[in-house]
Amino acid sequence: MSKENSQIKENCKMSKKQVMAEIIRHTSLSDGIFDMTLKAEEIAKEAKAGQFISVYLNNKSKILPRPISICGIDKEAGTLRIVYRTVGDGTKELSDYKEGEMVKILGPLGNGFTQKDKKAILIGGGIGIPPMLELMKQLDCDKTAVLGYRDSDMFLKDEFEAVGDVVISTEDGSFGTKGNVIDAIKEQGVEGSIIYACGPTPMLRGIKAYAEEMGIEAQISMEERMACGIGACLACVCKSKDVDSHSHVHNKRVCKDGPVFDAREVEL
Amino acid sequence: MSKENSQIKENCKMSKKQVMAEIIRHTSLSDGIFDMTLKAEEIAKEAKAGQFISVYLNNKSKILPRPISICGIDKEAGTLRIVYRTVGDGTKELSDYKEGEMVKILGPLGNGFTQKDKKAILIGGGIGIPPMLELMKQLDCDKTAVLGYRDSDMFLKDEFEAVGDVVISTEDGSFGTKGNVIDAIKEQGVEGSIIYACGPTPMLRGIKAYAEEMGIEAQISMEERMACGIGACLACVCKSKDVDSHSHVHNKRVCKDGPVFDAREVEL
Amino acid sequence: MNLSVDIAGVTMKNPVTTGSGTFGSGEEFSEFVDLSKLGAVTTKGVANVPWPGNSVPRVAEVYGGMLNAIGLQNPGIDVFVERDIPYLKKAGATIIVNVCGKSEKDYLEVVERLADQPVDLLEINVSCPNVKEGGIAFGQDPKALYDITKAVKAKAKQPIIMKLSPNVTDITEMAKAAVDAGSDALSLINTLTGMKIDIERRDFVLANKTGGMSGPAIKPVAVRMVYQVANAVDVPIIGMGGISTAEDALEFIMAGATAVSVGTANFINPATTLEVVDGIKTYMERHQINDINELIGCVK
Amino acid sequence: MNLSVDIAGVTMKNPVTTGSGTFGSGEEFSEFVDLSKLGAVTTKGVANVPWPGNSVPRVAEVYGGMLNAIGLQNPGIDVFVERDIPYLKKAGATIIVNVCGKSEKDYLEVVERLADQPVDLLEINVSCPNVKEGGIAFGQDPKALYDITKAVKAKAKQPIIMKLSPNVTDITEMAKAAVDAGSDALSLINTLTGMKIDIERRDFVLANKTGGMSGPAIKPVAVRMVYQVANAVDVPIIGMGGISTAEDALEFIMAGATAVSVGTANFINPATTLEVVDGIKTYMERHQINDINELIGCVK
Ligand SMILES: Cc1cc2nc3c(=O)[nH]c(=O)nc-3n(C[C@H](O)[C@H](O)[C@H](O)COP(=O)(O)OP(=O)(O)OC[C@H]3O[C@@H](n4cnc5c(N)ncnc54)[C@H](O)[C@@H]3O)c2cc1C
Ligand SMILES: Cc1cc2nc3c(=O)[nH]c(=O)nc-3n(C[C@H](O)[C@H](O)[C@H](O)COP(=O)(O)OP(=O)(O)OC[C@H]3O[C@@H](n4cnc5c(N)ncnc54)[C@H](O)[C@@H]3O)c2cc1C
Ligand SMILES: Cc1cc2nc3c(=O)[nH]c(=O)nc-3n(C[C@H](O)[C@H](O)[C@H](O)COP(=O)(O)O)c2cc1C
Ligand SMILES: Cc1cc2nc3c(=O)[nH]c(=O)nc-3n(C[C@H](O)[C@H](O)[C@H](O)COP(=O)(O)O)c2cc1C
Ligand code: FES
Ligand code: FES
Repeated sequence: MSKENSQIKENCKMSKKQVMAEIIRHTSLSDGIFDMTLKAEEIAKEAKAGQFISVYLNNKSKILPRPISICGIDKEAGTLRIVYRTVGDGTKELSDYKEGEMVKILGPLGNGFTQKDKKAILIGGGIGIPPMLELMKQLDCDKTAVLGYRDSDMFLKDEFEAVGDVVISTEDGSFGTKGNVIDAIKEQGVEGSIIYACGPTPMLRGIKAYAEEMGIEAQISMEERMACGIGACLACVCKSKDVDSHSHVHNKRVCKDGPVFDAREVEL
Repeated sequence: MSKENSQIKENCKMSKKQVMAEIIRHTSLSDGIFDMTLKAEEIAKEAKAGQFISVYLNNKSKILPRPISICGIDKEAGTLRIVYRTVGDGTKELSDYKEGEMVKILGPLGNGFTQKDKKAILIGGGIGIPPMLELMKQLDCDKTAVLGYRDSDMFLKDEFEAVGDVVISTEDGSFGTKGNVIDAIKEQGVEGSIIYACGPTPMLRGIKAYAEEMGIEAQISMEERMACGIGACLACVCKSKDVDSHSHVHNKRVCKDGPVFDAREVEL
Repeated sequence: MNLSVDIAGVTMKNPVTTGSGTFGSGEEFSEFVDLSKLGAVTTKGVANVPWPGNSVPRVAEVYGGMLNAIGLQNPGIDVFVERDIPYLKKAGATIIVNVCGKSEKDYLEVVERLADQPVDLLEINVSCPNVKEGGIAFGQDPKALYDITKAVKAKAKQPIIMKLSPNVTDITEMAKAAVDAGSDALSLINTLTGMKIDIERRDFVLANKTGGMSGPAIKPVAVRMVYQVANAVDVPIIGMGGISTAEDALEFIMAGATAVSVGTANFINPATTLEVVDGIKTYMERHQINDINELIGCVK
Repeated sequence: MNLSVDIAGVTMKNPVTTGSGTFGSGEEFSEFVDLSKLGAVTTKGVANVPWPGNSVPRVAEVYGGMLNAIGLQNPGIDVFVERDIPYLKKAGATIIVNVCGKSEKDYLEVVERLADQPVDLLEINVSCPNVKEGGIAFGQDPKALYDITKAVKAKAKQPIIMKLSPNVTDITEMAKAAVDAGSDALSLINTLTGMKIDIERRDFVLANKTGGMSGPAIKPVAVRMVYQVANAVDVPIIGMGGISTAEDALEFIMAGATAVSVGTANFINPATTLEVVDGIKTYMERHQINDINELIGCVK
């Protein structure tokens, strides 16, 4: 993967842009979950599934960008779609922005998933579900999405079902397998030879263990607090097995070396 | 005047409010001069000619209010009108606000003009013209407005003419008397036994001298940098002839003891 | 639910007071805030005689905050005792009088004059960056701070709270000097010295050139210093610097402040103080905390 | 129009460089900024050996700024000399290398290793608040600062710029110590030490508890210190702290800075540096100023 990864990086080179993007569509998908489409041709043109953008707030007291994964790319329309949960003041402010307003974004950022032509399991947990949708659409092979929700409020489920097989877990057991995504995989006999995943750290930890057990590759998308978003400030590191290319100290940068890592590469 | 002044203060007591006011109307009157009408019933109810409001910006990096004089009061409609010039980042931001948006304001602030039943000369210079309009409307006696403009771009002139006599000076001589407001008073033989005025300090200085020469009262509206706007922080002082009531040190507070002062009271 | 806290034997009914100099002696804010509902009113600094303060402009706006160089304009202790104390007393306020001076003698005169007054606590401002003589000189040298504290403590009839300057290398050294000399509590922080230049006029914005920076922008420095001091000395701390919400106040309390002051935020919203009190209550309800004292210094 | 300035004999083609640690070694920003058009690139601090830095979270947002506690993660001087210097050289950049260490020996190793390198200036970071040993200890005590400066100056083949900490009582005392010991220029300010507490988790936001505050919020403190230092010593100053526009940069220049660094603002807009250069040009045109040097320290 590292060869391909560095190739992706090469391709990305000279491709990041900071633009003012118009909010084309902004709706609520579910309680506290928002769906925003942005007009950003230059970024949409370059974007890959699994990459993210930095979203800047209009509130001038909040200077740092919010990293948000790309949930959908429409290269023809020149739009990007993001789906986010309001967790703090920044995302709450974002949720107040109206269609027609402009928002500053930087992207596309990070490496994105490296698509392999192998029977795929796409796993999303909670707000880690949206980043899997574009990959689900793009993968041209046998694929099953395993989506872990809290309860039966299953945002985006329909859209996954429109492009492939979907297996569900809910924490409260109100739909699909009661439990987590690994429970669902086991209970519903999902099989594949590669995993692509995004979700909370405990879930990723479970997936890493599961992939090791099954002896298959798992590409997992990680999160960390960021400042620059482009690999310069060293804020967003995670522990890696190998020495990293930047500082040679086993610290990979989530924003640049990731957010997608081979599960074997990183400590969780 | 000081007895009346303290009576005004008494009346104002318990009447200031901080509210979110809707922008009902927002237009440009002339190059860099904006006209904004705000829905603010509680403030409009109490407001007097010559008072001002503190306008807070939505930009959270700018925490101090902008003091802006009240140019019009419509107690029935519950609206206030302000007219302002864009001079810095704050007023520039304000000028971008759209009708329908909300803006935080505090008011009514300051003492306002003390209306006397005497033949009146109302003098406004530049952006000191708008604060005279409401007084011009309210004064129920013989009155002449003397308005000093830079050039023939004479914003609000019509509105003054609709309620009384108007005499004009322009710096470039393109209309009325070439020169300043005192030149206009002299050239056009304006007479009165009280002056009410608002404008730049050099103009106020001229008026103070003129009023002394003529032996008539002049109420002048002053400006100074403010923080609280309500008399507590002692930011906005001007030098006064008498010891002030607050600190007994010849420093009157523009926001609370003013902005309108008897010209004899203050040093300019 | 208990919101009351104890500062050197004085009970504040809740932990919220006002930043000296941002609230006058309360009167101007009384239309927005019931003064008796505050933990205390901390007054603008008062000296032995009236001070005219600095030339204007005295304030400037900076990113997320402001600079002030009021220069401690005040009516002097005589007017203050005649007018402001009775006013606050009548309003039912717990009273913290902020005392300023240019020399030890100045401070002592004020403190002695307040001895028989119905004042609850004395806050001694040795950290005003905006007056040439005195003030901050006492607040930036541990030896000088020790001496002035000792002298004030010897004369004071009320508990004293030395108010510390953040413009120092090691705030704990200053805190220890004040406490060693008998300070019953500490207030921090006063303003950070700053400057703003008007590039169009090519001149300083403030007549005084420099001013004290306050407001939301300085909060992280203030929280850090409160934390450091709380872990270095054993007296109650009144924390301040950029507090404009209950969340801000709780940060200070968790860092180790027993009470907090709301300063510059009063200029943004004159009802901030009581909104902070309400917000603290809401937080405690939500987290089922019965006594605010449980939160003091809970983050280690 | 002349935009070039002189720092200890090195010509910067314009007065704008980058705040160490906010720009890597330039590569990540090369898609946004032509590095050869900057006055200089100031690199992230480099030590004698690779440093892993602190635990995450390493950054937190604060009002008008941010806290960081990266802890000087860096690849060490070997990788730096092999990879970063050639990269910058090829990009046509004027190079200021920021040097960090935990002991005098660490600093000297790096400085000696750079002796034969095509590096223009050395910026010596003795003011990082985020590493336990060394760093800031040198930057908060004039005697220690004097000694380290003297030692570095004796070994350095390039002019040296001591980078000062704002977390001190008297910045001019520190500046004088550095200049007396031979510092050819000074950089200021590094970050102000701050803290943020997450009141929901009741814990520090940063793994390191405290972090260095940077961004627009700290500008007034930085301008004040640059002004004080410019009026206390006679070497060129690289001013920084919250610069995000040409207007900000001009404030520092008028206060006495010969050059300026753009730090945190690079995270808000990666093209800030060159936009600042353009804005300075526009200002000079509008005011008919032919030489930027006329503006340096013009406000007294
Ligand atoms: C690569 C990446 C992709 C992401 N994709 C999505 C997505 O598609 N949808 C979604 O809802 N969320 C996503 N997140 C999480 C999202 O960035 C945070 O929820 C958001 O930044 C919170 O901002 P706030 O102001 O509401 O919260 P606050 O807690 O007020 O934020 C304070 C600061 O912490 C940072 N922060 C807080 N939580 C996180 C977090 N989990 N990760 C990184 N920084 C954080 C903020 O950016 C801000 O700088 C992603 C995070 C990363 C790193
Ligand atoms: C009592 C009073 C009434 C006023 N009435 C009007 C009016 O009706 N129309 C109008 O256009 N202007 C009026 N002004 C002036 C107006 O307040 C300033 O033009 C405005 O504050 C500038 O803000 P800014 O952000 O655009 O400028 P900046 O220069 O960027 O402002 C920086 C800071 O300085 C303050 N400031 C700047 N100029 C002034 C000034 N002249 N007076 C007070 N504070 C200032 C700002 O409020 C802000 O805090 C009045 C001022 C006062 C004191
Ligand atoms: C306009 C103004 C006047 C002040 N006057 C005094 C004073 O007289 N005595 C004093 O000890 N502190 C004074 N201060 C400092 C405040 O009490 C407080 O310590 C500081 O502003 C930080 O808090 P804040 O950010 O909440 O304002 C003043 C602050 C401001 C803004
Ligand atoms: C993420 C980050 C990392 C930094 N790393 C260093 C460093 O390695 N060496 C150093 O001398 N200063 C470092 N600094 C300080 C900056 O160079 C600069 O002095 C400070 O941030 C103030 O400028 P600013 O407000 O423009 O960011 C760092 C600052 C930030 C925000
Ligand atoms: S956020 Fe700066 S390196 Fe990742
Ligand atoms: S602005 Fe505070 S006293 Fe006038």
